[in-house]
Amino acid sequence: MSVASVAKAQPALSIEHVAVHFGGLIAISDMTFTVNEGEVVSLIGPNGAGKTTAFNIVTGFLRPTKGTVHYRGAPLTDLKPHEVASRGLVRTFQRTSVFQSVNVFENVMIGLHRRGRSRLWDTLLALPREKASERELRTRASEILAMVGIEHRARDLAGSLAYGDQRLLGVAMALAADPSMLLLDEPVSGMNATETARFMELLARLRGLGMTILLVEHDMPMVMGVSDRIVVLNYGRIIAEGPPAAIQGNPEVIRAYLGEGVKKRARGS
Amino acid sequence: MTDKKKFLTVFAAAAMLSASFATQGFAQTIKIGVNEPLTGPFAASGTYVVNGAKIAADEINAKGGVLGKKIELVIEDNKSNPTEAAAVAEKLITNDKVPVIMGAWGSSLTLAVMPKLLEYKVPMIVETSSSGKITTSGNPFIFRISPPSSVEAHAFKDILPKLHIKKADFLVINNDWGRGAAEDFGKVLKANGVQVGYVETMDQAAQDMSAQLSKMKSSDADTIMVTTAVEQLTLVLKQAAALGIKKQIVTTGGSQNPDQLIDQAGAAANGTYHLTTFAPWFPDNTPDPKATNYFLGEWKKRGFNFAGATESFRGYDGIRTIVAGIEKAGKAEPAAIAAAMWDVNFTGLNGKIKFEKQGPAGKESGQSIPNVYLIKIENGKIELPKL
Amino acid sequence: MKRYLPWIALIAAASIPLWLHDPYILNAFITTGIFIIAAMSLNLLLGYTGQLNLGQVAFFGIGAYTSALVSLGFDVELIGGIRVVHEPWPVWTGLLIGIVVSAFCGYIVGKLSFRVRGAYFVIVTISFAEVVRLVALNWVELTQGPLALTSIPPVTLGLPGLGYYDFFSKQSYFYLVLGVLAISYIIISRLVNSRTGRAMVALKENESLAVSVGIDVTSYLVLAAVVSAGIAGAAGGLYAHYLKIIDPDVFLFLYTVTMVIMVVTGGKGTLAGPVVGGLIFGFIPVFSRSFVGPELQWIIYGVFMIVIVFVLPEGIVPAIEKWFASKDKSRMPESTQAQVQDAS
Amino acid sequence: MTEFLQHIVNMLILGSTYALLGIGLTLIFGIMRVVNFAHGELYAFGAYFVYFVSILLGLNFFLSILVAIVAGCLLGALIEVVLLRPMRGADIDTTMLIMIGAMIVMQNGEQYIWGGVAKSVNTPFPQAPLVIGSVSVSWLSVFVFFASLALIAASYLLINRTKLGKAMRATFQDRDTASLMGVNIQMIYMATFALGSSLAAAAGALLGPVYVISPQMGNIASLKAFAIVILGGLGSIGGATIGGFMLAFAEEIGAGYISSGYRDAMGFLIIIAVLLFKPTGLFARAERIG
Repeated sequence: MSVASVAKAQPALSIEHVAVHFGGLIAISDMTFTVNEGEVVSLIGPNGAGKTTAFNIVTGFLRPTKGTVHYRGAPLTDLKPHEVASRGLVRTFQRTSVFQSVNVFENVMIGLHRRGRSRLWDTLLALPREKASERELRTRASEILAMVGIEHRARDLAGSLAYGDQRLLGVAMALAADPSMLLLDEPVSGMNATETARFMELLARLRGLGMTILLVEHDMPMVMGVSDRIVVLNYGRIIAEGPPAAIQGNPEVIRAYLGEGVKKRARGS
Repeated sequence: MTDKKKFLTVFAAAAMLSASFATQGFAQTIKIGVNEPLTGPFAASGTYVVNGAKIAADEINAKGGVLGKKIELVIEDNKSNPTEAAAVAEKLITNDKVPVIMGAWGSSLTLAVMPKLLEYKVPMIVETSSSGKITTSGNPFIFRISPPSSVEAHAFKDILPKLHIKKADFLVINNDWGRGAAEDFGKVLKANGVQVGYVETMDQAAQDMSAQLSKMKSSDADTIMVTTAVEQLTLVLKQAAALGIKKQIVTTGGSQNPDQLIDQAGAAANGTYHLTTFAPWFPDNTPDPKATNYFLGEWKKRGFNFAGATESFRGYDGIRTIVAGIEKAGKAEPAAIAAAMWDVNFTGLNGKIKFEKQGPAGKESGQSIPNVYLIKIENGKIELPKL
Repeated sequence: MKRYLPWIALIAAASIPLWLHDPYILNAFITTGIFIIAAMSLNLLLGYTGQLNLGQVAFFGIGAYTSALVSLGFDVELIGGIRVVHEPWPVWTGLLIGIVVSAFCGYIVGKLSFRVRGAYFVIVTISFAEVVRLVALNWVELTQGPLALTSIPPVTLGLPGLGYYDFFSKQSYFYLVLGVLAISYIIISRLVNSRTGRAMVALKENESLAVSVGIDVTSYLVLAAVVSAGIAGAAGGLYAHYLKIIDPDVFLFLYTVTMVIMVVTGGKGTLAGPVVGGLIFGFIPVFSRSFVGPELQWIIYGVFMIVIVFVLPEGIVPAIEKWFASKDKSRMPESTQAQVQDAS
Repeated sequence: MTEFLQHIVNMLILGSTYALLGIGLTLIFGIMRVVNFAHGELYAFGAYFVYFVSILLGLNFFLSILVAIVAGCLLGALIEVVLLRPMRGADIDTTMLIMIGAMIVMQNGEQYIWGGVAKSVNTPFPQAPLVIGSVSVSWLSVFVFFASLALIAASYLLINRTKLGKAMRATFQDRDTASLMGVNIQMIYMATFALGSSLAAAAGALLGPVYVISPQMGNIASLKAFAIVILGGLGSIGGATIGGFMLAFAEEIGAGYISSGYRDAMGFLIIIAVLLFKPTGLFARAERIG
């Protein structure tokens, strides 16, 4: 598996010397790493290590104090979140991952926003292009729901879904936004073993489609199972980087992170 | 299904409502519409006017009414709001079938009612509004008994030399009334060789006028002309005294209510001059002492605050004017009353009520020219100054 | 069935002048209709994007003043001695220009004020309306200030040489208002049932999530503000030409409150909400007037408002929908989605 | 120069009362996330209460003010328990609507009880003003100024030096955490609303005698309080105090040197200017993402 990605070895996302300060607090001190095209990279570290901050930096929700972020050679640092999304980098969220009071199908329709072709005038005058575009989006939405395996819940309110299904819906929405790279923030937290297994299958299918994936996750067996490479953060800096096997044996990682006991997040929290 | 049901309910309710109104139409009495602000910022004044109107109605009914019928006031609240004033006029005319209306206190309220008068050809006696536009816009159903500021200013011309003004600043409420007064009095002052300094405004709801007054304190004018209603006037006098302003203060507009001023502004009111159209303190000096005494007696008997008399007399005179018109017309029909208004000629509490034509030829409005008095507050008492 | 309801309602409404001959009630329908249009414009922002604009009356008033001034003409000296003279134009151009000017103000205000959210946004919009009111009050040369703009001509349709039709009678004005109301309803319903509407709902629900899938939140907020302001401006224009007088009191906070009450009690984020809420609160004064004294009318109004918010916090229309849904035993999603699905 | 000094003195007096008005609103706003449209009505309530107690019942003027403050506190607690507590967790515009309803009911209730005619309260202060050089000010205003400052200082101490204040601050920072740490949130909310209301009533009790008391006096007070809160920032007593003086300064200078017609626009213009030049800096609350 890793051989294949090394053969490509084309850097997609590169983060260089990024630092983030909140007032006097240093969330990330100096972070440099890359994610190659088609690669699955996991970002791990104890709580408060700066993983979500890193996500926010990449996706434009936060501006770094120092450093740069490039995707496919173009700088992202000054872009707004929605502009980052239109470059093909789409993220999911840790906690509020879906539009609770909207149904599942509409959630995906919202996710498909970028693919709509209709202009304001088409909408207001109900021109044919509006109808065509809507039809197209609906077809696409059904396909995506089928792909993540929650098509049977299409008409239910997103808020009424089980936690695991909500995470899947979150990924479905992200997929709908037509990404070339996915950033998944703790996608399997709250899932049971079966769901997690299903999710890992989904990830495998996505990488089969050539999707680049950056993952933040606490579920160690899963991280070890799906990642090509792992980046370990602690106190805002990278303490280790490498393939799963190397990380598992890295003494500094064990001390900083695994040492305190491999914490699986309480399910459903 | 839901929407249909909702609509049906509403329509049914509306139909019931209109039916209930339709049954009220039997004319055992002659109805007179009263369209006044009873809530909102002008509530106090509107209520005074209505109370004055009630005294007139009771007096007339006690004497047997008019044309052999009693009169009935249909009083509606226009909420100090032009939209409501227009809606109320509509209701009075079409539901209550009143042949004549009195209203609507403020100028914007009256102006909002005016298109309705044209639409239904129903006359209205305007008892308070002062905007010049009311009688000059070509609405032949308007008959005004209150003086616009130009009339007041014109009367002020004769008093002016005795006040020895060299330069005057204006402090006026920021509405049609205040702005109109500043303009009309300004013209008269300039025409008589008096300089006009600052013209400052105050928001209708403003309570603190120190900033405007501080500016005037350091100006070289010797007189401040103030136009606003009594509440704000109280504040102006108190704040002027607090700032140590020792200039001559002359107020205009007829809503000063000197008794309330004395009561609430205390010593700050001493030495101030007020142009007013009704002088209840000196009933014997009013044009019709008997009527004045009767009115004041009733006002007191009903337990109203004496201070309100300077507002309420307009409601009293308004209803008396309407009844005089109905009597002249010989029937309680809008067109006849409108035509007969031109023949009304009697002495009201503040002078002769007789309408002169104003506005574009062929569709003139009526304007009655009342008396204007200058009074002075001295040591907490109201005096007719010897000038 | 559901998709025909608005048409049934429209036909029912159109029949009103045929059987209702009481001009006072018809007048109440017209003014209520005008405020329903304004409430619908507010609902687009509040119900679909979640932004509470308590300065909505500013757009209403701007539309009213613009339309009145275009059809009355004006002569103004600007700073630097530039004199602008405008001869009266036909009223329908006034209405259109009023809409455009309002929409443009919506754009400016949207650009500026969507930098803040929540309670700050609310207070900023109130401030805007107050400033506009004070300008209308003090720029006497243009607006006549407190002296009010009077003799505003009635709405007339037509072109030179082709004949005119004027909306002077109450019946014709009723149809004019109903027509504008229907057009506004269609515009709003198409908008909220489209990709644009989904973007608005998304940002109301969860702004961060919305931007993460590539929705440019600010541009949709501004779009909503523009459309909303334009519709409010249309309502204002209708108001000015119906009442034939406007003064700076059209900017009173009370009018915005009226709109908010109509929207929230009817059901924000539903197309029918402002209509239902508008009819109720437009007619409460008409009913209560015949029973109780002036202050009590207001107190009833206020208490009724609190009670509705307590009992039906989501509003009347969603409550009715839920009730029918539970009665039918069939699952019926919440109003917002129900409408979105209508398009399918 | 004389005029300017007078404007400055006016500004200080006006500003102190604005600050008092703003503090109550900002606390309620900051801690409870409730936009209290009835704030101005509590202000009017305080004024009417002083009128009632001192004129109709003949109580001592200073005592009347104290009684009015206590009454405002009780009324605030009552409003909180009856109107706001059942709607806990509702979004901001729902509670705001309730407060608008309360405003309509209270304002018209005042008119129903007291009538539309303005009331005034006589005070034991001499009518002749205090004159220092070219500057002149009434004794009553001097009293109002110092009483306002004392109340502002008292609220500051209450928030910063007492257990209750500490719990309020904790709730302001993070309600959930405060609740976990054993703070009784219901109690804090009631206390906050009662405190805010009593400050509004205090402002009304102090200013009622300075001005006149009418049912509409609350409208403008609410509007000014909003402007002050925006200028001063959320939940900050210091901010509201500064905001109050800023607004008074802008109004005085605006009316004195620009145009009195735009006097009341000054505060709103400042808000818009603040927005233009510092859209997030002065008062934005960082949204937590994820």
